[in-house]
Amino acid sequence: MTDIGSSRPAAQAFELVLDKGESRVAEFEVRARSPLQKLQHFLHANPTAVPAIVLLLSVAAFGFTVGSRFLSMFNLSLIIQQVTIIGVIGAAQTLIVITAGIDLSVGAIMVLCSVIMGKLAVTMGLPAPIAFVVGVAAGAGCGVVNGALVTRLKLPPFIVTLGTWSIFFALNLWYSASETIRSQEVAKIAPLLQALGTSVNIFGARFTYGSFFMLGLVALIWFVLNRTAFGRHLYAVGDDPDAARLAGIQTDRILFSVYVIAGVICALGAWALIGRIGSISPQAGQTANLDSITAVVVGGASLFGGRGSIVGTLIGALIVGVFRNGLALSDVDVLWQEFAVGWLIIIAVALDQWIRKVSA
Amino acid sequence: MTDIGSSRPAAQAFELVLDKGESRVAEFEVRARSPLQKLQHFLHANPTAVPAIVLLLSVAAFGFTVGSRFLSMFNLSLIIQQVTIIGVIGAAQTLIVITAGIDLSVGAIMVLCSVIMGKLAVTMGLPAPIAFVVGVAAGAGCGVVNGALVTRLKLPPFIVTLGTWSIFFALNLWYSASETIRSQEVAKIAPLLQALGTSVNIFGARFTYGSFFMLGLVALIWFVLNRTAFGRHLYAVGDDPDAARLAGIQTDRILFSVYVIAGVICALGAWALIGRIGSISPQAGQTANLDSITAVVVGGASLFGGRGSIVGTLIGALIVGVFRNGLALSDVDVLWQEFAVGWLIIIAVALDQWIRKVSA
Amino acid sequence: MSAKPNVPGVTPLLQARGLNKRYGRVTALDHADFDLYPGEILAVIGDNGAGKSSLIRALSGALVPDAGEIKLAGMPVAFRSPLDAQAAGIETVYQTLALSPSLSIADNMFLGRELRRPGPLGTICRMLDRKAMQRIAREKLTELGLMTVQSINQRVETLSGGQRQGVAVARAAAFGSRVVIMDEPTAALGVKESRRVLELILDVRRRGVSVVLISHNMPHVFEIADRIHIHRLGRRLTVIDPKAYTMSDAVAFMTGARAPIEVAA
Amino acid sequence: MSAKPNVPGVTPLLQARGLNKRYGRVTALDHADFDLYPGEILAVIGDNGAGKSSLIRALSGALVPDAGEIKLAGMPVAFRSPLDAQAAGIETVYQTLALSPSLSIADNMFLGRELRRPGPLGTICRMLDRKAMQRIAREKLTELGLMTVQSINQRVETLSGGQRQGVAVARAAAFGSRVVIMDEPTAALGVKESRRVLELILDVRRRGVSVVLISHNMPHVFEIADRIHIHRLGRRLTVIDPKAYTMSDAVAFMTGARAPIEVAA
Amino acid sequence: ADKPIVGLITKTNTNPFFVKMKAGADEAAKANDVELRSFAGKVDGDNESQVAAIENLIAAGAKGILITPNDSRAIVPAVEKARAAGILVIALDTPLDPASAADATFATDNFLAGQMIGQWAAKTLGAKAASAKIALLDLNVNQISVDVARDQGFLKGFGIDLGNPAKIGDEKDARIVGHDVTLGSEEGGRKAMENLLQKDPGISLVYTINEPAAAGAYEALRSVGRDKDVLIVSVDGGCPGVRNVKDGVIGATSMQFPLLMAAKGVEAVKAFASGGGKPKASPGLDFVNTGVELVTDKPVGEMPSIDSAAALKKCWG
Ligand SMILES: Nc1ncnc2c1ncn2[C@@H]1O[C@H](COP(=O)(O)OP(=O)(O)OP(=O)(O)O)[C@@H](O)[C@H]1O
Ligand SMILES: Nc1ncnc2c1ncn2[C@@H]1O[C@H](COP(=O)(O)OP(=O)(O)OP(=O)(O)O)[C@@H](O)[C@H]1O
Ligand SMILES: [Mg+2]
Ligand SMILES: [Mg+2]
Repeated sequence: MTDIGSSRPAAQAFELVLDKGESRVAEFEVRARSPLQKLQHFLHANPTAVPAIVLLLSVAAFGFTVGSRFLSMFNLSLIIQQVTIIGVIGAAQTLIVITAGIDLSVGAIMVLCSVIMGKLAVTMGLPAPIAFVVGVAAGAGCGVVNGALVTRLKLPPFIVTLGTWSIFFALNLWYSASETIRSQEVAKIAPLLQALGTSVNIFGARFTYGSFFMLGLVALIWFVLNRTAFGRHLYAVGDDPDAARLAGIQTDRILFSVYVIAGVICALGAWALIGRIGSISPQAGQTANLDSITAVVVGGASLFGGRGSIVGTLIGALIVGVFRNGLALSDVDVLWQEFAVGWLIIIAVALDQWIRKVSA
Repeated sequence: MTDIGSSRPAAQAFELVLDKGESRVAEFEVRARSPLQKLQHFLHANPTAVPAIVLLLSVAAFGFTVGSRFLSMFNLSLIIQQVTIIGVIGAAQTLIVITAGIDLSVGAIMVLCSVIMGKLAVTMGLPAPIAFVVGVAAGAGCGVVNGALVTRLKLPPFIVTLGTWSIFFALNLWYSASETIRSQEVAKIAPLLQALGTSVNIFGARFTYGSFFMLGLVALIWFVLNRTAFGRHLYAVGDDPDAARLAGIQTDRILFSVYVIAGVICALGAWALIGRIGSISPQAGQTANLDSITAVVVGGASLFGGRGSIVGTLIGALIVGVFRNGLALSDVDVLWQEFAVGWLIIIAVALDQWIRKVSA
Repeated sequence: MSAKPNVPGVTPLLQARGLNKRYGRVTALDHADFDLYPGEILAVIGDNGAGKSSLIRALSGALVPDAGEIKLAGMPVAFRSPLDAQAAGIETVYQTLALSPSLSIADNMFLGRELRRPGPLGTICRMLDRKAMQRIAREKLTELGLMTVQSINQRVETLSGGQRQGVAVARAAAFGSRVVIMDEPTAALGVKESRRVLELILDVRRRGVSVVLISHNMPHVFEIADRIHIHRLGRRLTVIDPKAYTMSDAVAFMTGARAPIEVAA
Repeated sequence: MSAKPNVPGVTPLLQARGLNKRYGRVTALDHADFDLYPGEILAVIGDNGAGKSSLIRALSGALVPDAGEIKLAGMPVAFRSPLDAQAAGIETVYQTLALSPSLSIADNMFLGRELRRPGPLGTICRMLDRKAMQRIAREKLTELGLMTVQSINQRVETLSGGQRQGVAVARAAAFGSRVVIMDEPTAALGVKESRRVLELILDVRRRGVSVVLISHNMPHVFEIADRIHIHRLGRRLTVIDPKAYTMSDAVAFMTGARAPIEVAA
Repeated sequence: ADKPIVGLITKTNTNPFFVKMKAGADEAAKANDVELRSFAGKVDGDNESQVAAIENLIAAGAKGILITPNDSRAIVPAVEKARAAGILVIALDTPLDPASAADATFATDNFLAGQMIGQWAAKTLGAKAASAKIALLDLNVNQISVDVARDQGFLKGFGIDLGNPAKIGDEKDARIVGHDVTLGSEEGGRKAMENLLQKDPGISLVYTINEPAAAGAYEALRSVGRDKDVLIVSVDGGCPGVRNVKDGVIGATSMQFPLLMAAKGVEAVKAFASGGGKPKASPGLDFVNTGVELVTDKPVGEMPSIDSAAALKKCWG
């Protein structure tokens, strides 16, 4: 064959000119900016600030229509108390949603864990710290079931958690025999379980330890999501699982651990729940799934994964809490409150989108 | 500048060889195949056949454990009756899910439309066909609201339909004054509304017109999805909305119409609902959202859009229906029925995945 | 001097003036101009990130510029979506290809302009003529030498990188009636397939359709372009005649190693 | 004759025998063989759909072949995932790039091997050293001449096609310790950036790392490859020495216009 | 396998009331040598699941069905089908509408249950009743029949003009601070109470749909130090509720007897299956009244009531 020693070619002629290439790459005027433009740039750089603005606008709107009853420090702190459970469960849900999953079993895990803690401590008389630890372990166990089904059998999280929701809830009803443990008994035998219900007054506002707990949890998760490799991997996995795998991320391990962590957070949510309602009821938490997903989505996360922030979820929960509280304080019939909440959620998210658009 | 008439270059030398290129592109042995391989290839080419196999296996399993009670023609036809509503609503949900959306308002639309039909015909005495048409128009109107919010304001479908669910349901309670219209009255004044409840006996099986209606609807939607441009566009929009837009599809128009169509189907679901229940209850349809999404997902659709089939949804609804009916006929406590349904759904989908994998 | 940026007496088929597009702090288009004359092949070259794709996205309706105007055959137009541009006879191969992964090759080729069955089945039932679409799609791909694909009903996500690009190119070439814009159409293609695409471009011009070709392949550009639009830092730097300049000149202009004497209007 | 498919006396660094992969009816790999020797640049060329990407996906753990065996430095290995291959020092630029669109450039560069803060903040709090990662990412991209990007914290989805490819190439080159595999790394790159990538490849080899380069650009392949693996219809057709053959020969083999005299073992 | 099958269909399988009803039925089934098949709606108001349950029981060849209807009217056609198939249908707790649609009804009079606690509250407050501020914590916005009956019964007993007795929330009396919904849970009870307290901190009387909601309301009152001076009344008579009466959390509650209802129902089916007749309604009523008793540790005047100690022996959970 053509073995006529065609010597190795050099670079094509036109490529030789490259060494003379200019090193300047692009230039951009730095213009003096008006305050509005500064705001725009701030929002562009800090997208989580947008739901915060929507929250402030909602508070202002209700303050305007409902008046001081709504705006009192006490009432505002009450709203924070009212969103504690959803804030905690929403934190678990946020982690799952970032990975493009969904967890329909969070409510069932929470109530199952609260029943386990209560039964062990109150009915069986175990020391409260042990009951608490076993409850948290049970939450982790539920997470293990979800995580294993999602990663080993590669089933859609929707199906897995829909199924485990039935399973965990049935276990809860069976184990509790559908019996409520009364607040008085918990207080007498295992006050630790109610610890998060203790409240402190600060300038007329009343915060429960549960509220602080929720804020601490949110701060911790914020750190994990934004300042650790694990957090970055969660986003990568939710964004494009194939790309993440090709980039060398152990997607299954990440997914598995996120379900376990969510289970643990739900167990902590159970603790907050006992603190809030005092008693331990196997009927609790039935709206937690939808409410937590709502908070996550109102907070700006995408159910398609890869986008979402924990602060957004907290604000999302607060926005919904403000609507419900504000409407309850106004003189609107419960039926029309539902109606109004429907519209207000849509308006809040539309406002959010609009602010993002003009600030883009 | 270098104007020294460098004449236009020809193709690079190595490209000249191309004319001699072989025209054979790839070859593949056609091997004699064993029946198992034939089945594999059949499943590979017809992925919707997989859930059908899972359905058959479920029926066989219950036939085996529960016995002739379950396998009687009458009972099997009963299951079809029991899934009629979810089949119809699931058809609407399938269309939405294919476009990567979700419709949490289907149940509310259905019950609102049934109340409108009933109120107009029975309470206000309008001719039944007019009441029916107004009801269907109301369903379309609800769809218009959803579609407009999704396409004009670019809001996530989850938020939109969560909001409109509250809105439509509140309207339903208000308009019906939470009062159920009795079956006898409907039968007397507007029997048309109950038409789908009429049943025929065929070899011991009892089919309602509603069952036939559902099958007809599924066939129609199958045709639209697979044999018309609109159907192809739905998949394209759900698959990659940017790509679809760049390819020249009016994504907004497609999305808008799919919500309107879903609204109309929900109104038809209302008709089937009246046929099935006889009376018109403003409390109905509260589990239709979750049930319809479950049917869609068990039927193999992806909540991320672009994948899903209407036949799959029907089979998904039947699978869940078989589980519930079979467990009810067996001697299992309600509590453990829920537990078992949770597991069975997970197992069914896992089986489905597994069959797909070995047939790939 | 820079070659005929404006051909006197001939109205440009597609013209843009002062297109601007900013993303946050990034200026993708910075008062970019553009002229395409009837029946010509215009190459657009420039560094990565110069704004070439943004320019053609603006021309094809995929991106609405912040400022600037676009004229088609002398008439101002404002494309709000790619569909508007398609309706005006402008077809585009985007750098991202714009294929629907889970649809088949044939479905993708005809996406948005499906053929219906003749007779009432088509007009009333709106039934697709799948046979015809498959046949035509197969023909077009065979022309491009891309029938290594097993079946015209294979889903696009199962295709190799080059096969996907071939599908996108075949689609644009088949449907463009006035302008075909191709953003790096041969980037993922093999030697043989690239050559076929160049032939296809010449074919398209022979049909009287103008072609805009974005490419980083200088030999290809100099081989088939009638004029070369050099894009740099978000704007048109100059337009040159490939017969009057060498590839080295073009590369020097586009990388900023040398400035063209006369900047295009 | 085909040039040294087996270099006697030297153990191949990465070797594959009889790799097979079928997708339904499509045979992507049909008893494909592969040899990569230490310190060499091996080019892999072939038509679109020939199975080049499938081959390197099998070598890098992204795809588990139906049959066949892979040896690394003479030892059989079974990569179950890209992570396994990375752990063995094999880095890959995939044709699909494998970037996470909503993460920043810096995050993507260090995905899966983030740097932690020194001291307890890193070991106990597992806090990332974002400053260091950003600095290094910026350096690597500047080497490639890709700092037209505005900010190292820009999300990858906002980058142009070429800029994205640059990020993927920079990542692989920075971390590969034994083998760097690049699937069409210059497909979307401009003239200047392509040249930088070729220089980078030579640099990488100078570090003693072997490189596998898939490319459709014959001048580039013949300029830098030590050996050229020609892939056709899912298998290795032959391996040639670029100094002994012309580009025309290579194109003729790879398109099937001519058969090589002696088929590689 | 030849034991007659009895179906029990409850509103939900989460509410302790229905769980106890099921437990009662289970026990009675064992005692009467019949086989019990239990079903439940998925949520309050879920009629479709109950229809499907009736169909499944017909298919299973049941002899009798005990049902607490989620929608008293809407369930009627399905019940008619069952009766046409020769099945004895007994409504438990909630009558069908019309009551004659079932073969028999073993029920509590929910309106009466409400009325009793209303009267008790009015008498307990005495002169202060005229200036009471009342919060009403209902079930949900759907205005389902038990919810309406208890709420309106309470108002009637308290002496407030009902407006439309089939509708919650149309009363004009200034003493009503507001209605809110609780979903019958502790969480809901607490949140509703908190919100109503914000609306008017002077609330002095709280009606709750059930005892879990009462427990939640109490937590809200306790957190603002109002637990001692606000009166809570409730309905149900579950053991935790009775203990709460004992602890002074709840002032008075109306006790119902789900175990009894279920046991009587099972017995009636057994009798029917062994060739006996159908059960007869209580004299003067169109249903068999299984009774309501007022439970309080602070009895008033001539109102018959039992104290918590006595009630603990009868309670159901
Ligand atoms: N997931 C898949 N399912 C089905 N077929 C596939 C899949 N992936 C690849 N193929 C097929 O395998 C063959 C080889 O593909 P591969 O991507 O390896 O080609 P390639 O040589 O890299 O081509 P290119 O130069 O165009 O990138 C092609 O015919 C392709 O259609
Ligand atoms: N959606 C976006 N958000 C932010 N910046 C963007 C976006 N799209 C493009 N850019 C920026 O605009 C500039 C121009 O991008 P464009 O895609 O037009 O370049 P190009 O000339 O086509 O480059 P290439 O040859 O690499 O394809 C780049 O710096 C890019 O980062
Ligand atoms: Mg580009
Ligand atoms: Mg490839």
